[in-house]
Amino acid sequence: MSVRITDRAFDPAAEAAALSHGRTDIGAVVAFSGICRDSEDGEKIASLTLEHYPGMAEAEIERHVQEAEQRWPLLGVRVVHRVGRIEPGETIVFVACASKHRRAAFEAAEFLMDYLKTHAPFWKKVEAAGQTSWVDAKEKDDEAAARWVRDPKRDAAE
Amino acid sequence: MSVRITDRAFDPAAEAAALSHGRTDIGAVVAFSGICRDSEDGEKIASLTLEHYPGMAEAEIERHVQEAEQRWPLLGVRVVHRVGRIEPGETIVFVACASKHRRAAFEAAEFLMDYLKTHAPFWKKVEAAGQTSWVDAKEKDDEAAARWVRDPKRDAAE
Amino acid sequence: MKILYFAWIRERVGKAEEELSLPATVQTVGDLVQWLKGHGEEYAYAFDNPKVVRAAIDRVHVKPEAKLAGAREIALFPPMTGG
Amino acid sequence: MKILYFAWIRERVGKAEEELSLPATVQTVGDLVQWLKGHGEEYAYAFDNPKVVRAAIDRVHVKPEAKLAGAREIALFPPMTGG
Repeated sequence: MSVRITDRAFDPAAEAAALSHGRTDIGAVVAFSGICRDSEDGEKIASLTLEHYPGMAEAEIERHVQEAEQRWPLLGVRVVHRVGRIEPGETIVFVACASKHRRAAFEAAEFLMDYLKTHAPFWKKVEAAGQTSWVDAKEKDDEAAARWVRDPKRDAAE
Repeated sequence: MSVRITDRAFDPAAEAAALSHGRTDIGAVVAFSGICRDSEDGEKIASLTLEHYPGMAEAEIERHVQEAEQRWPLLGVRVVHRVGRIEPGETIVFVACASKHRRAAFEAAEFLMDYLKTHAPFWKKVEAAGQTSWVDAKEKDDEAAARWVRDPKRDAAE
Repeated sequence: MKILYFAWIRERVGKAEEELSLPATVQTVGDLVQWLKGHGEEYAYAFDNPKVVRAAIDRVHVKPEAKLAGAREIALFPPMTGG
Repeated sequence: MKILYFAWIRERVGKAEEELSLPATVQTVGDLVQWLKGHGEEYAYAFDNPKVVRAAIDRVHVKPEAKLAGAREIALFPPMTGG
């Protein structure tokens, strides 16, 4: 498992390559890149700025990677999350999961992204039309994360 | 859309990078790599050899990419499929889908992989323990592809 | 009629393609497979279990009921195992 | 007690963290948010709508009912928008 938070631009292609490099036991890699777009609802975006809760952000991602490793037979997981100022075209978040077979890799990557969106302590501020504003949480992200809940009692505290 | 069949090893990281390079309208890229493993059911694999139906293979992949483009709001699709001799660690198939949002990119990539496995005219021969044998089709691949069927009448011929 | 074979069907038949003149009684893909089965020892071996034989007419997947009339190229192959 | 604020709650409160001595009546996260709301104008603004306030005790997500007893660090923040 590799979890990294960085304030520098990074290369998702190199991250994906690092996950399976020199390995011959991996049959499937699913790599997700979340990229800063240049517009939202028709409005031009100049930049995003990501704030995070240092210490808790890493711990929360690692906890979810461990849960993914318990739920699916994974052979490798790599997560990179940007903080600070991000320009359109730059990657905000990268999640890659490796497994013997494709279904586990797809499901684990989607699970991690859904949980990152709703549980990892990061907050996005958007700079558009000369103004900055905090991005509202999306209800559909909560619904996406709720798909993965297995034990309502255990997850009630989250 | 870019669909390519090749008998040469290729770099999935470079393929993924090419999909979103210079673009600021893409918010999500899901890239799948299917990799030749060095063992199957505990038996050492020396190599795979992929046979295909030239002409039909490209057409069949393109047809499914077009179907994916109709079903999801995609901003780019890239498919590369190896043929010929493949050694453990080499990528057999690469599928990447770009969209504004992550769910469309995840679903389209998984749809394309499920259909490639069951509908694209490729056949795998495996060389293990000095013997070569054709890989049997897996029932679970048929089930995976069946998840995506929307119109049983239209798909009855497939 | 041009017939193509792939994978272990190609290996059992012993050739990748051939031109065949089909009798008028062979109207569908299913008829063709049954007819080929009686065409010689290697064909009997290749088409031993018609249920596992898949077919394409002019590079489009078809069912055993599909008519051959008008076809330029018929391909017979086992279930696909790409990806 | 060490309290951290993030995103627009931090901006409205006007600081990222502070040490506060809490009265004995403040037992849960929900109590804390209500108490902070009456702590001054900037706090009233930040905690105007307690329903949208999320909390972590010692870097673990908790519900408003969670007890503060034994906590080293309490963080208050809006719904997360990472990824």
